[in-house]
Amino acid sequence: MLVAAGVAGLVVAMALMIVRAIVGPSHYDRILAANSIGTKTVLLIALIGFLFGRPAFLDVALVYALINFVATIALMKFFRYRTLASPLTAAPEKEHKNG
Amino acid sequence: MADALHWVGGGLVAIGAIWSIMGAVGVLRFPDVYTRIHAASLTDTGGATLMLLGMAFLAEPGIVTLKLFFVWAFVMLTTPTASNALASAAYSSGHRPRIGNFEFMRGNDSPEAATKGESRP
Amino acid sequence: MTTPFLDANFALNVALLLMLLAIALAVVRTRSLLAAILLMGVYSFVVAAWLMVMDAADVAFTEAVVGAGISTIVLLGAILLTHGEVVRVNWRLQVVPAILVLVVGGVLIYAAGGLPNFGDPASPANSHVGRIYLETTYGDIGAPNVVTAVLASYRGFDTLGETTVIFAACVGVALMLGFGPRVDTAPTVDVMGDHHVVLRVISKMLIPLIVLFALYVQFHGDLGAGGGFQAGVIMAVAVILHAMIFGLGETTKAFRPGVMRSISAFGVVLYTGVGIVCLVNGGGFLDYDFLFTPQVEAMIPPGLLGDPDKPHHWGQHFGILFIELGVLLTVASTMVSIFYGFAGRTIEAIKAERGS
Amino acid sequence: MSWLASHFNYVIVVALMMAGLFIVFSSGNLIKRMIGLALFQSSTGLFYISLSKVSGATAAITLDAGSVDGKALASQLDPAYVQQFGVDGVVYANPLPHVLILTAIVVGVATLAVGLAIAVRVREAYGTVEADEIEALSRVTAEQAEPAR
Repeated sequence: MLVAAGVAGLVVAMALMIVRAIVGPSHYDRILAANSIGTKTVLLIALIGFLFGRPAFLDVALVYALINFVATIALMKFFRYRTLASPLTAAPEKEHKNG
Repeated sequence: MADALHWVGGGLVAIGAIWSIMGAVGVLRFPDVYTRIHAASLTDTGGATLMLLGMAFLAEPGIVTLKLFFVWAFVMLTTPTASNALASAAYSSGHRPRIGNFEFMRGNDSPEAATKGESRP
Repeated sequence: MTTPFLDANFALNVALLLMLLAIALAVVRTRSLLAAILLMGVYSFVVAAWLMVMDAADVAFTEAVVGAGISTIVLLGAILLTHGEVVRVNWRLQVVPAILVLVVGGVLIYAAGGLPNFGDPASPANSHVGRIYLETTYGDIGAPNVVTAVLASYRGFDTLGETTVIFAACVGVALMLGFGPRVDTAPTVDVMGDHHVVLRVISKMLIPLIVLFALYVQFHGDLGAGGGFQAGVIMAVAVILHAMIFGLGETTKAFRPGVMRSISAFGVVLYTGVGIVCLVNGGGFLDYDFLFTPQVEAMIPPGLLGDPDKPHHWGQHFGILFIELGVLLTVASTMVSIFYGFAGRTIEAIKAERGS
Repeated sequence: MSWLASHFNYVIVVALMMAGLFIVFSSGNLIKRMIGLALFQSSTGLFYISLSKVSGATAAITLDAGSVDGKALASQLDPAYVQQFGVDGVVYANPLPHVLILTAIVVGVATLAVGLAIAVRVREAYGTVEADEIEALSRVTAEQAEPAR
């Protein structure tokens, strides 16, 4: 019973996040909402596995937890460097000075 | 004993859900991006910990509990990283946080005053 | 015609579908391409959750991996190369499409009235062919996961076709975007010093785990939810994450584009090779019962997989494993070479080269 | 009201399909059209999975009825339902649409990538991704080629 209440609460939280994703004035709000919905989906999928009696389906939640932040990194590089190809390593000290 | 664990697990899951709702309300009501990032990522990791702990109580010990631990570990690793990346991207591309903009507190809630601090990307 | 169970499952289904509708309308209304891409990312998250509610664990797996990993990055790569301007729209252009869409929608909804009730176990789709596969799969193939068994064994020839389509997509994107001058991958100079220690450390920890998880998904494909397609995309996401963190230059040194394209071809060759071995052994193309000749089959210890006294279909087990490996190779290398195409292309150099 | 309960999924699927179709019709931008196509394609996936749903069923991964999960699942349904629609003690969803949609999603992304690659090359050739501008430019180049003959 409580698990069903938990799932209902999580769905409400996701709905509120979707409102932020749709309304969000700047793009960063949308990325934030997308990332937060991703984490909530991980929990929702794990809970659905428990609610409907197949807790063995945690692999889907596991893969989501792993891959969720890749899109956020791509968006970060899109906004900051306007390219997906540049390495995020520290520029060597010399080049840093006159960079 | 078994249904005691069941109730504890269910309770933790429910508290985790309430935690997430608080975070979602926070994301809706906070004025600018950085406070929203703060609200979202804190309640994400907090809610995730509570819920996954609750589910660990619900599940019979074994492979499922191990998978729950892995899900918890990866959520703990990735969500703060994503928020860190997002905040640094927002800041470095000129999105300034709204500090000390109290006009909206003094009652003249004009939209111009509200967005003074927030530069359009 | 039983009406659907109005239980928690149905309530979740309705809630998630309404969310999908809200996101879709937002995608229609939004004028900036980037907002549309982000909303499509959220859309695929909710679809994956919905698929779990619909008891489709494998499909939820695929949607999760593809939605979170590949489609956002591919769309972002396209926006980067086309300098995603905001879409200019005047409403007069929208009236005719709106009317047309409403008419077609009305007709479809009227036609949908004749469909069986949602969740009806006695509907024609669920009561004839579906049940036969559910009843006979464990006997014929011995794989608990009916979806993978059907995908790889009963419908193996079709999946070979789909793997070839994915290989064709790899060749297509590689030809269009893969060649020509590559973007220079000099490290970006940060005004405020190095911000990315957190990202580098976490990614260094997670990339091997993602690859390990991809192999886990591949090899337990016929026992639990998983399979070649999902494993291939997860493997590609690990490589893409490496490329985004350590730069395309480093990754192309490790996974050279030429090798990636040949691995994409090799996946299809491996798949067809398994079929030909079955053909040579006297069975039909892709009929895994003939994969092992009786002498080889005798050499396999009975207790290899599970309890020894159960009748084992070694040909089916290993046949499914090999072709899933072929699918993994093709899908992973295709997604990686698609990423190379989009991330490595640069318009300035091409303009300079063409002098236009 | 019961018609809506039993056909709710199909109405939503048609609505999503029409949203995708509307984007493809109304927007001039090639990339926006690709997104519309992706929306359209995913709605067909939703349609197939809605057809495959069996009330009270579990995923199509064989589970022996004796196990803990099996007993828990069977306890929620009345035995006559399980006996009539279940396969040796467990009610499963129909696996066939799952197989189709599983590969359709991956192939869909691959074809989306090819479509976007074409849009990028169009952008490089014409300098724009807006359909009407491309048409104007191609008409201009056609006229230039015409008098040359």
